[in-house]
Order: sequence, then C-alpha cells, then structure tokens
Amino acid sequence: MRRRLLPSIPQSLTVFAFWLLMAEDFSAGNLLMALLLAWVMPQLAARLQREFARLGNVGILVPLGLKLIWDIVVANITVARQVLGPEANLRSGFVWVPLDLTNIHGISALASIMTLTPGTVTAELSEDRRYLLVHCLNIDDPQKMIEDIKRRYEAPMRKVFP
Amino acid sequence: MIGVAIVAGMSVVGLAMLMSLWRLIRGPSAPDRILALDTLYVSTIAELVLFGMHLDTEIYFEAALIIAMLGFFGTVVLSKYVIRRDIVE
Amino acid sequence: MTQHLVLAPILVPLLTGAVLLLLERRHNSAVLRTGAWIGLSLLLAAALALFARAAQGGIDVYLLGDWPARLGIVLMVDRLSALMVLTTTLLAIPCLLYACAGWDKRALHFHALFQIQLAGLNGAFLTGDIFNLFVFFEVLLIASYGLLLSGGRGARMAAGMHYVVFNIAASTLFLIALGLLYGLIGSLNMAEIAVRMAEVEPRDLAIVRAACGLLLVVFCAKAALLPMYLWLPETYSRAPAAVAALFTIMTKVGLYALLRLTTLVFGDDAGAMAGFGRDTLLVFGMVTLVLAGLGVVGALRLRISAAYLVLLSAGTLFVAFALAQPGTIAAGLYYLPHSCFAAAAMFLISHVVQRERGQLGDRVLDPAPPLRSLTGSLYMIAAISIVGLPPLSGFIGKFLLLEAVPDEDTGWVYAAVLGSSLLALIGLSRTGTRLFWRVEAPDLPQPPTPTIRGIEIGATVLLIAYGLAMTVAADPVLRYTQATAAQLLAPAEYVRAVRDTLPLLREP
Amino acid sequence: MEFALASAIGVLTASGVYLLLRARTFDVILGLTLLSYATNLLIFSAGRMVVGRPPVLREGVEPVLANYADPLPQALVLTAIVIAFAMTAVTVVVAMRNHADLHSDHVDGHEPGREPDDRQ
Amino acid sequence: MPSILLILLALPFAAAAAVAALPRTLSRGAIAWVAAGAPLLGLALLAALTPEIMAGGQPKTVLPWIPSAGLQVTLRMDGLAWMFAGLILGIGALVVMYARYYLSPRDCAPRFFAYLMLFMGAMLGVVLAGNLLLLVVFWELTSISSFLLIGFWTHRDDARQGARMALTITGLGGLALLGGVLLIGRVAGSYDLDVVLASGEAIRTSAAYPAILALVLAGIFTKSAQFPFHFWLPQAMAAPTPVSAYLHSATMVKAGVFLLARLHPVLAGTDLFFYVVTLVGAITLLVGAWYAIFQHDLKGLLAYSTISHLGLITLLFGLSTPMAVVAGVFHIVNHATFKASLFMAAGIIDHETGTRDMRRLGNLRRFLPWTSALAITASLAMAGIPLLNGFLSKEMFFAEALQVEAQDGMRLFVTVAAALAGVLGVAYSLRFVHDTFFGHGPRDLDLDPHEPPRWMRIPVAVLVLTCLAVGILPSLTVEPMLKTAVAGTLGTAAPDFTLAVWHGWNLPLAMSILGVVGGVALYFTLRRLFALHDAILRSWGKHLFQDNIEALFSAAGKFTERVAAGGIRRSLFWMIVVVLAVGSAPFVGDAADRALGFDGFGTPQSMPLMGWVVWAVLVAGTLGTVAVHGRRLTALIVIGAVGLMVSVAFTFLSAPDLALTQLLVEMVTIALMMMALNYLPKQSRQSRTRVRRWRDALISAAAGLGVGALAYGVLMRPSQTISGEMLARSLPEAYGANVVNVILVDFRGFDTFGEITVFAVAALVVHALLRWARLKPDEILPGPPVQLPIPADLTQLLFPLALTVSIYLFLRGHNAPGGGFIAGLAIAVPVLIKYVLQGARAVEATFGFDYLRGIGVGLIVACIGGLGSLLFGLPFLASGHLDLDLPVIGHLPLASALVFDTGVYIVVFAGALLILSTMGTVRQRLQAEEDKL
Amino acid sequence: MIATLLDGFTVLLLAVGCFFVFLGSFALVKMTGFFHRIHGPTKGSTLGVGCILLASIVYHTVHGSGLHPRELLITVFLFLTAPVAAHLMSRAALSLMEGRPSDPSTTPDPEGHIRDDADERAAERAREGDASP
Ligand code: NA
Ligand code: NA
Repeated sequence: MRRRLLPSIPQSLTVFAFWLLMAEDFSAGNLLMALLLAWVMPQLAARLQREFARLGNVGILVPLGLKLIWDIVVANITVARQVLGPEANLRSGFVWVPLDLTNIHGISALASIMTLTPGTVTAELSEDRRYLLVHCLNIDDPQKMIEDIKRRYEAPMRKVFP
Repeated sequence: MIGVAIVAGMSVVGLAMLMSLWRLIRGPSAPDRILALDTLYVSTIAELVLFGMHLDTEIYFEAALIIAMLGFFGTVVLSKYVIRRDIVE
Repeated sequence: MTQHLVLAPILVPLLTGAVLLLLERRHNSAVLRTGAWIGLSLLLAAALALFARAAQGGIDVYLLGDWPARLGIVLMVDRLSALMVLTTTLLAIPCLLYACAGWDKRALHFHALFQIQLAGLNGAFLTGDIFNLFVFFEVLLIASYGLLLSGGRGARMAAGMHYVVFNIAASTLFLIALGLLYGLIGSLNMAEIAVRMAEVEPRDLAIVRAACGLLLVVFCAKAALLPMYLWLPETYSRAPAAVAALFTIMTKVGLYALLRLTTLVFGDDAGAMAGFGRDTLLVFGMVTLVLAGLGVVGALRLRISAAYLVLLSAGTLFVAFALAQPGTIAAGLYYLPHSCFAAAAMFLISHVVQRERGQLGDRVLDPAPPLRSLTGSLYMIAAISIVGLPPLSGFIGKFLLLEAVPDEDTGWVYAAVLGSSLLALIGLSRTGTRLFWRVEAPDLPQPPTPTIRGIEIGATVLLIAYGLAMTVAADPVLRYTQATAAQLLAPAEYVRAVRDTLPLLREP
Repeated sequence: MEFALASAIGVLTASGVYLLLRARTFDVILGLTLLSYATNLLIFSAGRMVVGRPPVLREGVEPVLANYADPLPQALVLTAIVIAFAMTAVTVVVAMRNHADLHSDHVDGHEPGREPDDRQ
Repeated sequence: MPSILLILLALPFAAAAAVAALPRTLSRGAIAWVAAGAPLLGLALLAALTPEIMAGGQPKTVLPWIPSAGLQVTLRMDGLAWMFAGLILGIGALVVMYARYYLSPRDCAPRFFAYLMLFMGAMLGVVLAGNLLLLVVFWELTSISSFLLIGFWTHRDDARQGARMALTITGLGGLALLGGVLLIGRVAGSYDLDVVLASGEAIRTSAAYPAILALVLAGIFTKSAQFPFHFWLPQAMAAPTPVSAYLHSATMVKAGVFLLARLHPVLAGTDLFFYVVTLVGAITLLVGAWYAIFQHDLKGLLAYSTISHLGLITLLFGLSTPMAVVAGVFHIVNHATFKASLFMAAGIIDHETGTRDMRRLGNLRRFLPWTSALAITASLAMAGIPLLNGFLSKEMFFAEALQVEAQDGMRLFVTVAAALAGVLGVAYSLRFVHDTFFGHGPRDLDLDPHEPPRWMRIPVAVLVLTCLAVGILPSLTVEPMLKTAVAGTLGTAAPDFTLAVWHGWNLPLAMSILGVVGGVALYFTLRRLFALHDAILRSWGKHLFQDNIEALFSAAGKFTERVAAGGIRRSLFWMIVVVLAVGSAPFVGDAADRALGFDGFGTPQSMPLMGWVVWAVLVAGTLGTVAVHGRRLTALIVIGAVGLMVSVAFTFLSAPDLALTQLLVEMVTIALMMMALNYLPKQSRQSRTRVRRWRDALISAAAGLGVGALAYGVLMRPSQTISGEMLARSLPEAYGANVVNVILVDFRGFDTFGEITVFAVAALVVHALLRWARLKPDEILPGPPVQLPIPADLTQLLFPLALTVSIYLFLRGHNAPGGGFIAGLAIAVPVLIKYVLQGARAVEATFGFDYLRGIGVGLIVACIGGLGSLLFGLPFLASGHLDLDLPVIGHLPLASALVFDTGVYIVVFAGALLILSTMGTVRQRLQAEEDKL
Repeated sequence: MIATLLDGFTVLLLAVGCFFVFLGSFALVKMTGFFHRIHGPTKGSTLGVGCILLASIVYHTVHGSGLHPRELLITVFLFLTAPVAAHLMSRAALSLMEGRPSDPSTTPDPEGHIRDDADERAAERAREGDASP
C-alpha cells in the first residue's frame, strides 16, 4: 500500500525540496504544489522506470559527503599541479577496478565519485558490471590505487546501497 | 573591490570560453570536441552567473539551469552517436 | 455571434484537422472522409456567408484578444479577403473530391494536412497583421510540404527538397524584411504600417525602401516572379494531382500579399513610398509571362505544361497588379479564381491521362494510343479557358486586363499578354493533338485497362463548371471585383476601419 | 555594441548563405540553421540593444520602455525560432528520404551530369 | 420572346449539341437531317427577315452579358450580315447534304456534324455580331471549330499538322484582332458596332490608328490567308472535303474579308490603308495564282486559287472606291458559289477514283460525265469566262484597277497585277479542267470510277446553276441582294449601280480576252517547258512556318530545360542576386553612410567584456562551421557552440525567454541532425569547381555585408514602437509580469496559435515521411545495442526533476521566463534522453503516450482556450482572469490564457517527441518489417 | 564588518572558481590526448562553477534581493551530471580506440592491467582520419 502511494520516499523528498528551492516561495499554495508534485512525480517515475534505489544506512552519507568535498578540493589541486606541470612526467594508463558493489545505483555513485576525485576518470563499466575501467592521469601503483578506492568509497557505498 | 573581482572573473572565464572554442575547432577527435563543447557549456554558466552578479539581477537563473541540463543532454546525444551511430536503439 | 464568423475559415479547418488526427488511428478512411467533408461543408458555408457580408461593401475588423488593433492581431474581412477565402474553399472541394478517389489512403495524414493547409491559406487572406501573415504563410507552406511529400517517393522527394529549401530561404528573407520593417516603422499592423509609411522621414527613406523591397521580393518569390520561378515547374509537376490542383492557389497567396501591400502600404497616399516597386514589377511580370509561354511550348509532359500555365497566370496577375489601375486590378481579381480553377483542372486531367496511358505517363512525345474522347474534351475546354480563347473565363479576364491598361503601357503589355497567349496556344495545341489525337497503330504498347473513377472525372468537371459559371455570370463577378479594386485603391477606408474598431471591454 | 551585433549578424548571414549554396543536403541544412540564427538576431535587433533589463515586470519599476527591453521583437523571435525548428525538421527528413530514395545526397537528388531518375 | 436573330444564332449550336448527343450507331442520314435542320430552319428565318433588310432595316437584339465591361450579346443584321448569313446557311445546307454521302461509315458522323454545326454557329456569330468584342469571341470560335474540323481525321499526320498550323496562324490573328478591337473600343468609347461605325473619323485620326490598323489587318489577313500568312490554307486541305468546301470557299476564309468589309467605313480612306491592303491583296493574288498552276493535288490547286481570289477581294477593298467595294462584295458571293462547287466536285473525284493527284487523273469526262460537266462549268466561272458569275466581278475588278486614284506607279502596278491575275487564273483553271477531265488517264486507280450517288451531285448542281443564273441574268438574280449587302457595308456611301453582262467593247473586256488567250498560251507553254508533272514548287511559307515552329519548340524546350535544370542552387542563387539588387538599389546615388546611420543618428553603446567574448566565440564558431562543414559530425558540434552563444547573446541582451527557447530548440535540432546523419554520408564531397566556390563566397559576403549594414542602420536609429503600451498594459489587463509571455499568449496569441500549428504539422510531416520509409543507415556498428547503465541510472534520477522543472517553467511562465513552449520542450528533451540511454522499446513500453493524438488534443485544447471568451461575448483569445482567495492556499491569480498555454504545452511536447521518436526508430521499424518477412 | 567579511569570502570564492574554470579549459588546450584532457574540465570546471555559484548566492544575499538558494540547484545539477558526462565521453573515446583495454570478463586476469596510452594516442590519431571526420 505504501509502495503504491509513495513508491519512493527519497524521491518524494527530493522533488519537494527541489520545487520549493526553485520557486523560492514558501506560501501555502506553493507548499501544496510541492506536496502534490512530491506525490505525483514518483508515481509517474514508477511507471517509467523499473526499480528505485533501495537505501540502506543513509547516515553514512554525511561523513562520506564531507570526505568527498575534501577529496574534490584535493583532486582539483592535484589536477592543477598536473595540468600546469610538464605533461611528460605523467604516467597515465587504464586500470580495471573490480567491484564488490552489485547495486547499479551504487555503481553509478561510485563511478561519479571516482571521476570527481584525484586523477581518475571512469570510462566504462564491464558488461557483467563487475569491473570499472578507470583512466588515471598519474599512477605509480595501480594495486594501491584500487585498494584505496575500494576502501575510501566503495565500502561506504555498499552500506548505503546494500 | 568585489565589482573589480567580478569583472576580472568575467575576463578569466571569457578566456576559458575562448580556449574551449579553440579545442572545439581544433579537435582532433570527435570526443575532444564533445568535451570542448561540454566545457564551453560549463564555462558559459559561470559567465552568466558572473554577469548576473555584475548586473545585480537574478533573471539568468532559468537560463543557467537549462544550460546545465542541456549541456549534459547534448553530451549524451553526441557521445551516443560516436559510440553507436544510432542514437536511439 | 456573426462577428465571430471571420474566425470560421481558420478555426473550422484547423479543428477539423485536429479531430481527424484523433480519429486517424482507430477509424477507416470512410470516417475520415466523412469528417473531412463535414469540415469542408462548414467552411463553405462560412466562406459564403463571409462573402455575402463583404459584398455589401463594409470592412469587418475582428480584434483578437479584444486588444486594439495596434497592440494585438486583427482579422480583416474586406472584399478581397472574402473573395480569396471563397476561391480557396471552392477550389478545395474538387481537390478533396479527387483525393477521395484513393490518394487520401496512400498519403499518411492527408486529411489533417489538407484541412490545415486550408486553415493556413484562409489565415493568410484574413489577417491584417504582417507578422501574422508570415505565420500563416508558414502554416500553409508546411502543410503544403506534407501534402506534396506524404506518400511520395523518388523524384518527388527531389522536387520536394527544392520546394522546401527555396521556401525556407524565402521565409528567412521574409523575417529579415519584417525585422527591419518593425525596427524602422515600429508596428506590425498593416494599416498602422501604411499610416506610418506615409510619414517616413526623408533620411530614413533609403533604408525603408530596402526593407520594403526585400518584403516585396519575398512575395514575388512565393508567387514565382522571374527569375525566382525555377522552383515551380518541378514541384507542381511532381505533386500528386489533387495536391497540385490545390497548389494553384499557392502562388496566388504571394500575389495576394503583393496586392494588399502595394495598394495599402504603397498606395497613392503613401507619400514618398507611393507606387513603390510598381514599374519593376511590371517589367518582370511581362518577362515572366513570356518565359512561361515558352515553358508551355517547350514542355514535354502535360503536367509540366500545367505548371507553366500556373506561372503564366502568375505573370498575368503580376502585370495586372503592377499596373495598379482600378480596371487592371478588377480584371486581375476576375482572372485569379479562373486561373486557379483552370490550372487545377489541367493538373487533374494530366493525372487522368497518366493513368490512362499507364507507364507512358503524360509524356507528350511518346507515340501512344489515343485517349478517351471525354478526357480530350475536358482538356480542350480547360486549354481554351486557360489560353484565353473565347468565350471562356480566360478570355474575359484577359480582355478586361488589356482593356484597362493605361495608354502609355499599352504596347508592351499587349505584346506580352497576347504573345504569351499565342505561345500557350501553340504549346497546348501540340500537346493536345499529340496526346488525344493518336494513331491507332497495332504495334503500340496497349495501356492497361484504365481505372478511371467517376469521382475523378467529376472533380475535373466541377472545376470546369466553375469556369463556365464565371463565364456566364461574368457580370456580377466583375462588378464584385470592380468594387474590390475600388476598395483597395481607397486604403484610407481600410485604415479608418482598423482604427475605428474599438475593443469591447478594454480601453481603446 | 551595435557594431558587434550587426557584424555578428553579417557573419552569420554570409556563412549561412555560403552553406546554403552548397550542393549537399546536409550543408544546406547547416546553412539554414546559421541563417535562422542571423534572422533571429536581426529581428531581435529591431528592439535595439538593451543590457540587463529583461521585460519581466518588477515591482517598483515603472513599466515603460526606458526600464525594460522591447518585448515585442522577443516574442517575434520566439515564434521565428519555433518555425525555423519545424522547417529544419522537415528539411532534415526530406534530405534523409532524398538520400534513401535517390541514392544521392546532392540537393537536386542526382549527381550533376547524371540524369535524374524519372520514377514517381 | 427571344428575337429571331437570337434563334437564328442559337440554331446551329442547338443542332451541334443535339447531334453530339446522338449515338454513333444511328444512320448517317438521320444524323445529317438533324444537322441540316439548323441551316434549313435558319434559311427560313432569314427569309422571314429579308423584307425588313431589303427595306433598309437593321434588326438588333441586345442581351446583357458583361455590361459593366461593355461586352454585350448584341446581334444585329444589316445587308452585309444578311448576305453572309445567306451564304453560310445556304452553302451550309448543301455541305451537310453532300457530307452525308461523303463520310464513310468509319468516320464518326455525330462528331463531324457537331463540329460542323459549331463552326456554322460561330460563323453566323461573326456576321451577326453587333458588338466588336462579341465578334472577336465568335471569330476565335471559328478558329477553334475549324481546328477540330481540319483535324477531323486525327489519325492522319497531315491533318494534325494542318489543323495545328491553321489554329496557330488564325489564333495569332485572333489575338491581334482582340488587341485591335480593344484599341478601337478605347478610341470609340464603345464596342457597339453602330457606335464604332459612326466613329470612323475619330479612329482614323487617333494616334492609335496605325496600331489599330496593323492589329485588325493581322486578324483579317491571317484569317483570309493573305500573303505572307497564306500557307496554312493549303495545309488545311487535309480536312474532309465537305469541310474544305465549306470553310475554305464560303465561310472561314471569308470571315477575314467580311471583317474587312465590315470595318471598311471605319478603317478605309487613308493612304496607309490603301497601300497596305492593296499591296498585300495584289501580292496574294499573284502568288496564289502562280502556285495554283503547279499543284498536283486537286484540292491544293483549289486552295491556292482560293488564296488568289481572296487576294483579289482584299485588293478590291484596298482600292476603297465605292464600286471597288461593290465588286469585292460581289466577288465574295461569286467565289463562294463556284469554289464550293469545285471543292465538292474534287471531293467526288477523290471519292470515286481514290486520288486527287492530277498526275494520275485525266479523261474523267468519260467516267463521270455529269460531274465533269458541272466541274468544268464551275472552273470556267473561276477563270472568269462570260456568262458565268466570275466574269462579272472580274470585269468590275479590271475596271476599278484601271481607275485607281494614286500615283502612276501604283496604278500601273495594280493594272498589271490585274491583267496578270487574269492570265494566271485562266491558266490554273485550264490545268484543273484539262488535267482532270481531258487528256490521257486515269492511271493506276484502285477504284473503278463512276458517277456518285445523285444526292451527292445535287449540291454541286445547285451551286453551278447559281453561277450560271447570276452570270446570265445578274440584274434579276443578284443585283437587289448585292445592293442590300453594299448598303449594309457602306451605309450612306453606297453607290447606285446596275449589273449587266454586256458593257460594250471596253478596256476591261480587252483585259479579259487577253487573260483568256494569255492563260491558254501560258498553260500550254508551261506544260511544255517545265513538264508540269514533275514540277514541285515548295511552299516556302509552309516550310518557313514549320521550320520556325519546330525551331520554336526545340528552342523553347532547350531554353526551359537549361533554365529550369539548374536545380536548387540556381534558384537560390537568383533569389540572392535579386535580394542584393533590391536591397542595394535604394542606396545607389544616396550617401550610404547617412542612410545607414553611420552618421549622426545615435551614439553606439559601449560593450561589456562579456559581450566581446560571446561575439568572438560566435563569430569564430560560425566561421569554423563553414570551414569544417564537409566533416559533418564536427560541423554539428561546432554549430552547437554557435547556438549556445546565440542563446547567451539573448540572455545578455535582456531576453531570457529567447535564450531558453533557443537552447532547447538547439538541443532538439542537434539530436535531430545526429539522427539524420546516421542515414546520410558522413562527409560532404567538395564541389570541384573552384569558380563556383569563389562566386558563392563573393555573393555570400555581399549578402552578409548588406544584412549587417541594414541591421546596423536599424540599430542606430531611435526606435518608435508600440510596445511601451504593451509593457504598461501587461500586468493590469493581461495579468502577467513576463511581457514576452503575455505577448505570446495574449496580445499576439494568434501568432502562437499559428506557430504551434506549424510545429504540429512539422511533426506530422516527419511522421508521414518516415512511417513507411525504408531507410538504411549509412553505417551499422556490429554488436548488440550498447548498454550504458551508469548514465541510464542518472537519468532515472534526473527525469522527475526535469519534469518538475518543466512544470515550474510552465506555471511560472506568465510571470517569469518560461511558458508552454519552453516547458513542453523542457520535458521533451529528457524523454529524448531516455530514448537515447534506455532504447526506444523500453521507453515506449513504459511510457505509452500516443504522440499523434497528443498533437490533436493539444490543438483542440488551445482552440478551446481561445474560444472560451466567446461565451462572454468577447473575441477569440480574449483573456479572462480569476483571482481566487482560497482558504489554505491564499491568493491564487489565474489567467485564462493558461488554458491556451496548456494546449501549447501539449502540442509542443507531443510534436517534439513524435519527431524525435519517429526519426530515432527508423531502423527499428525496418528491422521489425524485415523480421515479419 | 560581517559584510566586509562576506565580501572577502565572495572574492575568494570568485578567485578560486575562476581559477578552476580557467584551469579546466587550460587543460583542454594544453594536454595532448583525450584522456589527458578530460581530467581538467571534469574536475576543474565543475568545481569552479560550483564556487562561482556559491559566490553568487552570497553576493545576492548581501548586495541583492536576498537569499536565493535556488542557485544551489544548478550546482547540484552540475555535480550530478559532470562525472557521468565525463564517463560517457570517455566511453565514446574508448569506442574509437584501437587496442582498447579488453573487457575483463573475457580476459582471465584483468587486474593490474596497465597500459601506457602513448601508443593508443597514436592509434587514435590514425583513426581520426576516417572515423572522426
Ligand atoms: Na535509431
Ligand atoms: Na546548444
């Protein structure tokens, strides 16, 4: 019953917030509209897509987010150095990163995070969804990098998307 | 001070736009150009936001929002073309 | 409620088209046809009612959105608009009839496109706003692309490409001209433009002339004036018969706009802009006439001839409107519906011929067995009419035109009009004798048993009957067109009508 | 500023016209696209150049032309953009069909010098 | 009660209709009788009118046709018309009788008689017309009906050619005549014959007189086969003989001289008229006669002799003296009688021997004694032998020729021409008689010649007896009639005269005798000298015409081919050239600087830095597009940047709505082009001709310069627009703060209405063109459809947000940038991305939206939104406004334009997706079809 | 005081933002090979715009009409889409590459499979002649 009425509470919340942010008007009319959309949109989306993200431990997202912001800043500084420095010093290459995550939403999130963080860009997900191909701008020890990634990001992701 | 910063920012971002354009025209490969266009979209958002600050107006929000959306969609379509030729399968 | 009548010629076909679109998937062609005919009947009723109103001489102004004319868009019904709408509607009847013989099933969305085409045409004739005119030009053009290309293949696509690209280029020019015009004049209402045109300051004159010139070029391109007629023969000759027949009114839209503009905006009251472009138009119109005549002579297929005949009629109308005399405009307006009907009949006949001769098509030079005498007779009447031989409507139109030519232009105009008629006569007589007077030689390929449907012949006969009716009732028609010309040449009345019509609720 | 806009319009027009005169359907479509940009900017320029005063009425700002850009050309351009899009869509499809039916992407449906196929 | 004249005129047309309706299987006799009813009844009516006419009456009937243009059905009969009507009906009756036996069962008799009656009616119309325009109408009708009659045997090449030639020449004349008549009408102020006849003086002195004369004479000369237009007549001999007998002796060709007589009082009396008409007549007289001698075909000889006699009549009218006119009118009658009988005789000979070639004929008096006697008598009349009618008019002609009042040279010329004509006339008559009825022969006939049925001979006999009666007793037979006719022609100027066989020994008689002797001598001399049987004189006129007309056809064909074969590029090229010419013309001779606003109109605003950046990217992107246009994918990506910059420019220049629309449309356009690119070659072949590239570059540069300059001119001028009022009235009256949107849905909602129609139709067209099309992609990459799970996952997240954005843009559009159109696209684009990333099948399976019906529904909703105001008595699209104060929600302003905008929203969404999904799924449909097969 | 502080913060944000936007484009121009170039814009430009948007929010709050947090939406949008866009573009570039890293599901030991992409770039360039126009 709840799934029929509110197929995805996260999505409802997102839409609600999104509308209010966009409209910048917290009048009753707008709240009502936001509520209406928050109810209707997931219904619509339910018709259009097969599965919603099932969330596990959401609380872990907060430290992850903070860590991510920090990483992004670091990533950018690293990239700045690499870009501004001589290109010949870079040792770039591809690495297939094996995944333990099976949830596609988790994989997506992980891929995005990896792209936003130092020197890596995800280029492809293998067809069996068990490996991510990552391009690294500068890499000394691929094995270490893989482990780094798995520890820093994949582990929390597995908790969020069980 | 802040006004100067905004104008200076506009010039820097403008330079960024021109550089993206250079890559866009030079290529050499299609993904390079797609990347350049994507970057151009992003820098344009920056330029618009700066311009909004410069003129002290909020009116460019919708445009920036749509550019953000469409920059991504454009990249999707172009990349899909490069990958498969057939955009819709 | 009668004041809303002016909406009907636009909204009725548009709604019909939309409803037919809804019906399309679930229902068979009988339902669609019924719907199309209901829509067309309503349109005919509206067109007749509108015509009757306009014939009383008044000018109806309909303020859309209840805004004063300068702010909103107005629909205008004067004699000219009513005449054009009625002509379109009358022409549409045989065209739809012909299409209902089978083409409508082969061309996807035919009925919807057909109705929207009518809406576009009527909108173009009724609007009193220059930008809205552009919009309706586009409506009718895009519908015409659909009608031309839906269900088509091969060479028709190539012709379609030519037509589409050319028209888009012309529309682009239209927009450029409108942009400049608005930038300089500051209004889009044609009556307001006319008023402001008379007040253009001398220092702005050159640039205003350039903008207006571009605008006229657009209409000339759509109406196929030399040297911008090259798109026409291929397109018209490749179009499906019913569509080609309907297309005969398309060049007239350009001519309508030209007439409207030259009388209203560049009329005698327009100060420095009075009579703008007339001389050039006259010269080019005459050359167009002659080249069209040559085209008829040189045509190796009947449909190409028919296409050049459309061009011939356009040339004649250019001359008539460029002369801008009461008599020539009246003559042109008499000639205009006639030429639509006659050329349309020619297209339908071409198609009948093509069907009768099977794979030989409507090529003039191939030896082929003779066709049925009925087809021949229809051809002959249409040819006589369109060449301008007595006693049919074409003759009346031409002599009215020649009669009203001012003395100083007489020589050239007579030579062009009569010379082109002679060329058309030579061409059509050859085409006719070759197509319809053929040797019954045994070794010729026998055509497949023709499947001529009565409905197709009926449509052709109806078109010819229009022409005959215009011949018999020439006097009332002429009196109407004379009154129309008088109305057109007194633009002050038009302007007054626009300015004096006040919104119902809003402040003026 | 006026010169910049006018020159941009000029460059767009020239480029559009040049591409319009090419022999391949796709080039022509590109040309039409550029031309439509030029046209839109031109119509737009009929409202003159006003920076940072979009015609969205704000409280406390008197609704006169001195405070807002001319909205009418903007509305016209909107219509023009939409119509240009519709026309482009049709042209693109006709070009596709042309190529499929006639095996040539020449605008005339056949390579110059080769006779067109006379099928219907 | 319709007048007698009207009935008289209507009779042949009625007969034509009746005959045409008769079944083909009916006996020819019955058909002929129905047809003959018209001339017979007509003759009766004419007889009834005769007393009135003889007494100088002029019955007249006026029926309105186009009174407002001076074209009335005015019928009027005077002596001349009466005489001609008699000829038309009398000879017509005889021809019908003759034709009944002449036609073979294979000929379609109803068609023949219908055409014949049509022609008769047209001819009657010409002579009865009391309005010159009406005369032109019937005149052209004679051309058309004679075309049908000459080409009656459609299977014969010569018939078709002859018919076309006759139509072309007489059509030319008819058009010229129309021009002449219109000019006459201008001078005289009316087309009414009576008025025109009374305005002779005014016409002759008007400046238009030379033009009038030239045009009218062109009509007359072509119709009457005068030199140099004479050649169509011999070609027309391919017609069945009754047609020749009728058209080329008594009627069609006489229409020309009839008009000459009719307008004689108006046009004659000037030197110009005298010289032109006399000379043309004289030349025709001699040329025709000379050619007649050398014809081998009986009908050919008769045709040339007809030309000669028509020349004689023309010459007489040219001389213009009253007695010359009398002679002319008289000769019209005489020629009609003997020539009709001769044609009929020739027809009988053809009918009985199977040939008309005089080289194979001869000695026929043995086989066809009666016919021979009749034909010989008629030939003698043709030669002008005393006691036959031809003699009388020829004597009058000689007499007039001797009295020409002109310079000596002219008089001498006319006299010599007359004498020579006499000689030649006798010679060809002798050839006709001698080579056909005397001498050796006939040779190699397929038939066994014998007398024709009696009824076929009777018409000939009637005509020959007439010749004799007139020739012997002119004063009793023809004189009153001639006087009436001349009175009708010349009016008060008609001379008094008597006709007598014997005028005593005088110069004309001497000329006659000289003619006979000389003619006999000439014939036998020529016969011996040139071996007439071998002589073939090519008719240069005919060949000239045919060569010319063929040249015209091929030239016209080539010209048209060359002009029209340029394709799109030529069309566009010319348009651009015209645009350049028209756009630059106003500045020629004017100081372009001043006109364009370089000077003193306003001061340019300075541009912020961002403007220059946008400008630079825009210009560079545009030029880059041109540079890379051959590499299509690249060009598409580069043009994307241009589009982006255009939108930024709109944003920069205070047009956020435009920017949004431009961006969204741009996106859809690029997607569309990518889809198309898959079905087109990946690269453009460069055109090989460098010249063309340079030429194009040049005119493109000119166009760009021109448009840019004009734009600059506009930008530098102060604006004077009405939109200030729109700003002021937008909020209080249309309840919207976003004035652009208010214009779109309210002020100029009708534009938007048309615009969405265009959009909807574009979608329909795309669908119609691709629904059943079999398109093969240019390149198919191997392997299954690619899976892109990560982006697909993101779109799942983005889609509801995009939908929310779309609704936001829609609802807020009236007060902030947005609106139905933008919102519609803003939701169509994410759906497109779903198509791209998830595949068409997945989307359509879950989405289940019928775009086609969506378009229909959207249009209807928009219509309803506009029509709602009609309920309140307000015009279409008038906006209403509802200020709701709801308990929880509070103040909720609702403009009725929202309904209209909803229609826009739906149409745009459905239309865009119909286009995109149709284009995107071409291959899938092809695949599905192939799978089915 | 607070205003000045905020202004300083704004300027800082602007400076950082503009620097990174510039950096992204600079990488695009400077680096050789697609996979080198892509790192700059995906990280730099995204972060740069984020900073600028933040600056804008602060600026409008202080100097303009008040707090307009909706510009955060754009930031969110960008941060969501930029990495995925990069992923797609890389995927596209990979599809044009000859000798691209083979799918680990078909190769026995994919881990640690590292290639220097210098020769890939050469291959890529070779392909550009025909594939990318
Ligand atoms: Na596809
Ligand atoms: Na774009």
